Amino acid sequence: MSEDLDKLISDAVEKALQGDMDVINNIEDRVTRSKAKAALVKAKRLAKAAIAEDAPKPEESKAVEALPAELSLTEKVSAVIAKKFPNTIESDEENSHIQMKGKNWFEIAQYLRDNPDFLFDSLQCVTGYDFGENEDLEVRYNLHSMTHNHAIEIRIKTDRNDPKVPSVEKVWRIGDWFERETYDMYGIVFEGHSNMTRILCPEDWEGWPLRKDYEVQETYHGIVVPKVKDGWE
Amino acid sequence: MGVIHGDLMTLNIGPQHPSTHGVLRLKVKTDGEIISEVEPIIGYLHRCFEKHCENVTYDQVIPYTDRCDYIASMNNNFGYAVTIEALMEIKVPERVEYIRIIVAELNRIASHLLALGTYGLDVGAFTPFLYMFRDRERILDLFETLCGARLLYNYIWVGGLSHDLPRDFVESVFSFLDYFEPKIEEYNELLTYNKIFIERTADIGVLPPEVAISFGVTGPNLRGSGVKWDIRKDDPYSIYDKFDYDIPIGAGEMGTVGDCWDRYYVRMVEMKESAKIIRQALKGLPAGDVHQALPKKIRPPKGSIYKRTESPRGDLAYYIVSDGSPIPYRLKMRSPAFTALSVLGEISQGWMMSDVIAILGSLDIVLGEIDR
Amino acid sequence: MTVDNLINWFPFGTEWPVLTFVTAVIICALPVFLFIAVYALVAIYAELKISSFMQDKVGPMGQGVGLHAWKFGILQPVADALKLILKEDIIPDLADKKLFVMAPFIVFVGAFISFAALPFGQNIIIADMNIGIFYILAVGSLSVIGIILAGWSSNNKWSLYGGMRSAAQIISYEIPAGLSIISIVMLTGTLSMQGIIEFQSGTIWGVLPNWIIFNNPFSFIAFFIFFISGVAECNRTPFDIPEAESELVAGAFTEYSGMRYAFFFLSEYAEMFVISAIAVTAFLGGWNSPISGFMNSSGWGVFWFMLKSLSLIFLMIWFRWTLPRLRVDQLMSICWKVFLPFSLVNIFGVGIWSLLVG
Amino acid sequence: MYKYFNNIFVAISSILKGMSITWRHMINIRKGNVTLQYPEERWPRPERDIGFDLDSYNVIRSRLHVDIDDCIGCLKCERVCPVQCIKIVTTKAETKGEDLPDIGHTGITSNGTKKALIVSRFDIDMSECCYCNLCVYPCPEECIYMTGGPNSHKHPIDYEFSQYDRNDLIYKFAKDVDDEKISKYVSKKIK
Repeated sequence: MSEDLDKLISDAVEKALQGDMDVINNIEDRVTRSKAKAALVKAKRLAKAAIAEDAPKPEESKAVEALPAELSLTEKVSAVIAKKFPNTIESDEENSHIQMKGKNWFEIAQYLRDNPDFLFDSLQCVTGYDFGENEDLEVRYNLHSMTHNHAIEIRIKTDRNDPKVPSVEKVWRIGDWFERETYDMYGIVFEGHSNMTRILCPEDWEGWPLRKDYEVQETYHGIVVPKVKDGWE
Repeated sequence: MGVIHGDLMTLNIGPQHPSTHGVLRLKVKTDGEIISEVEPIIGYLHRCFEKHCENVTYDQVIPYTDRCDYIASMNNNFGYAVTIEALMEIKVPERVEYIRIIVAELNRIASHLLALGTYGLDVGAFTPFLYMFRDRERILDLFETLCGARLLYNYIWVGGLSHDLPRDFVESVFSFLDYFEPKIEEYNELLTYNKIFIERTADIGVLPPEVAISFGVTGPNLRGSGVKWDIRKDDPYSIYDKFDYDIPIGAGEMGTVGDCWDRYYVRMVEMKESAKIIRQALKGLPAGDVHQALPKKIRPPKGSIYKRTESPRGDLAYYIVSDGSPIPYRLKMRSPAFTALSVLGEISQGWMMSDVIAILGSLDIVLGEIDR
Repeated sequence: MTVDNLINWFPFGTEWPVLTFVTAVIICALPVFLFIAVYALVAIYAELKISSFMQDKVGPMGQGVGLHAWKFGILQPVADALKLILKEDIIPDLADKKLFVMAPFIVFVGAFISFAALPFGQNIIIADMNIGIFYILAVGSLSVIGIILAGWSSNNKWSLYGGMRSAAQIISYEIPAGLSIISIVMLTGTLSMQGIIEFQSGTIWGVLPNWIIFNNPFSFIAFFIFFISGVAECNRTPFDIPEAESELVAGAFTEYSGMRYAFFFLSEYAEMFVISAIAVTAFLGGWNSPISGFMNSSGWGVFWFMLKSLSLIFLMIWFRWTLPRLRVDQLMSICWKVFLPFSLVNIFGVGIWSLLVG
Repeated sequence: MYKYFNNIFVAISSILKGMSITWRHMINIRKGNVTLQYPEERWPRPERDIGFDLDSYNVIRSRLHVDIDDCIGCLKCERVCPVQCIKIVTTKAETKGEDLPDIGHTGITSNGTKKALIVSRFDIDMSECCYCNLCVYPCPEECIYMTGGPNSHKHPIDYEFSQYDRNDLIYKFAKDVDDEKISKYVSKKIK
């Protein structure tokens, strides 16, 4: 009985790895189906690990090892990125974060996630930032690695009038909602995002609330937005 | 045998629905009982917490943080206070640290009790819900003697506490723990190991660890998937490294690792661990003045900080940018429930109507924190 | 107090047959209606109180004329009923109005006419048909039509879900319930309710009452299956998926309010009573006293019958306030994969038993 | 097949276990009851020493109250309120520390401070108050507090207040005097 099940699961997983998810989805028994799905995830992970092992990455590892040991993580990451993706680091004066240009951010993000020395597999937080009226906007990413337990901060500046930053939704899945929230609050458009809509405010809300020059709209669908209070100035 | 697919029906679960835990709307596409797509729509409770914070001083932010995760206000206050203290490099007295940990862990128990109780309600068991609320009420009574408020405490301040423990507080916490710890066994018998409950939750809504990490899911939800990750242990703040306690993780005892039952059970065990921490902290509680390190005026130096703490729902982090004035220039709250909810669409595909409710309940979201 | 007796008793019976019949039926039906109403009030009060006690609270404690004129909230169900009657009766604009109005009554009728064949005592039965138990099972399924109609006509997705779930559930659970009744019929050799009860008088070895539940091991399982299926037919927790309030808001009854909602409520409680009464009749000796010869007159028969039925209702309430709810497919699989095979085996077993022993 | 019967057995036994728990609770209701019959009974207020002393401070969250005779109009509570639900208007009086009976102004607070300002408006909008207690701490004269707190012998706790009109939730604490009378004593308007 259980051998049959195992065979069924392994068959289904094989099919699914080739892109045919119907086999798994058509398994009648719920328990078996969930087991098959779990097995699929495991198989994918193994496959990914195998690819990672196969792919020769000596120069990257060396790149990190070659750096002096007393450098902080931020400096190491910054040095490695500067080497791998030239002209992306804007300045490396500050020690607390990496100031980057918007271009290649998607590739860099992927690199940071997959590089075995860094393995930033978790995007902790995406913060929009406004330098003030008539100045630039900025997006700040807090990356964290569950394996190595280290974290860095990456900042990307963008123009206030045409704010655009590449989306990392496909690198870290939570990027989806974080970027939508940043868009909602600051109007920063993340290029390549699959569903760039407001998330917290209503879709037809006007203005970008967390910008410093934001002014509350007068009415929203006939509702007066600013607070009105009798006998209270 | 071929499978017949009819047209999909769009169904709105919420914003007004008994089991959405607030005003959440789930746009669900169903094929009969089977769910093929879930899209959470949030923002019904949005009140622009972050914009508010940019207009009030640092100490006035604390009542606002109370209202984000209103089930675990102490932890929110705690996180905020720890963040500002790290930015200002304040060293708080040891008594303050101990008291903070006692109240934060008590609040964690209260929050988990609510999460587990309403989860029972989601799967149809009414009585465990009331038992858990009965015990939660005792914690709230403790908090009432502590600071007068039952839900929104404003107790942990930057650099200290609003006031010291009342007399006999330590004894009453001990007696509460003596009362409470046997109750966990009763919950287990009544609900956790009930066959119907297991059938409803085991193997449902499996959240694989990779997906969880990629979605930024943290806290009991991530631990339920078998990842041993807890800020209290892995990036200790305050004095959590002084205590001896375990981090429970999901083991797939009743089904697959990362299913609803695991998430539920991790919370159940966590309550025991919190009780352990509280006992140790109560025993080691030093004397001292809790107001000693309170700054006269909170004016953090220029700079920014990102600091994580472990709230009952996961990584609660504040990103604070200070421009040297007494008003925060930018305050961003990374709420754990926000990321936990975003994974719902991913893990609830292909399950049934009732399962989606069960999965949503097992994620333990608080809409006040998601929408901020 | 059967209808037949009444018809014979009327002096003008032969001259005005239709009038006589209608009068006799009304005379019989009115007490039943009153009984259901009073019983529902009692049952609602009992449910409120029992559930509260199980949950460490005291339940309703004051209600009635003036705020606290009555102790222990005895008038709470009356107040509830009054509130439901006085409430506005909302009919949604886009509902199928005729069906929407009709549905509660169909559900209620299904529960109500079952009472015609319930043997409350040795002589207290409205119609002692020779197919009594068959009749009750037949009309008991009427209510499912009403629930489907309610779900459909409300024009609400939740209601539709509730209606469809309820249809699937009730129809499925009819089968194990019917099959376990068949094993009783095989033992007793009669379909008449009174006949079944009379079969159970006396004792086994002078100790145990000669109830069918004690008759053989198979009938014990049959009782279990029948009772659980009955709970499922009443849509009570753990089988309350048609109205599962945490999923479907209120299932088929989402759009109902006021009086019409009260009718659904009433018929749920009436149905609980019917199921318990059948279980008592078929397995627990009906109006027979548990101790042979003790308080066994016809007057006490009513007492025993009510006592047994109400304890089964208590059991249902107890279930409800302890257990979580099943999912719809688990519900079905329990029915088809557990109850059905067991009840089939049961029939076989009872057959062999009565060959060997009886 | 074993699994099938085991499942049935586990189901029945776990259900019976659960039912025994609810049964125990039902028959022990007299001992286990936690209900409070609210309008008749009330939960005992947390017992703490009543007073302004720091380590026995009585913290209560209920309706805010101001002893206007003690208020010196320092605006600290107005400034610290996170939701701006306190509104104070003061005027500077020439007569420092003197009682002015015709406008109900007392010159010296119960702590002995001489008042330099006449508080002509002190409104608290309780519909906006977030009960954070922040306004209570900075008050130098201890005249604003939540009822039932340190001054509960004067003002018993009141957490069940309600009004039919939202504007009635604006509690006005200043003495109801018209501006003309005040202007007699005013040197110059501050706010």
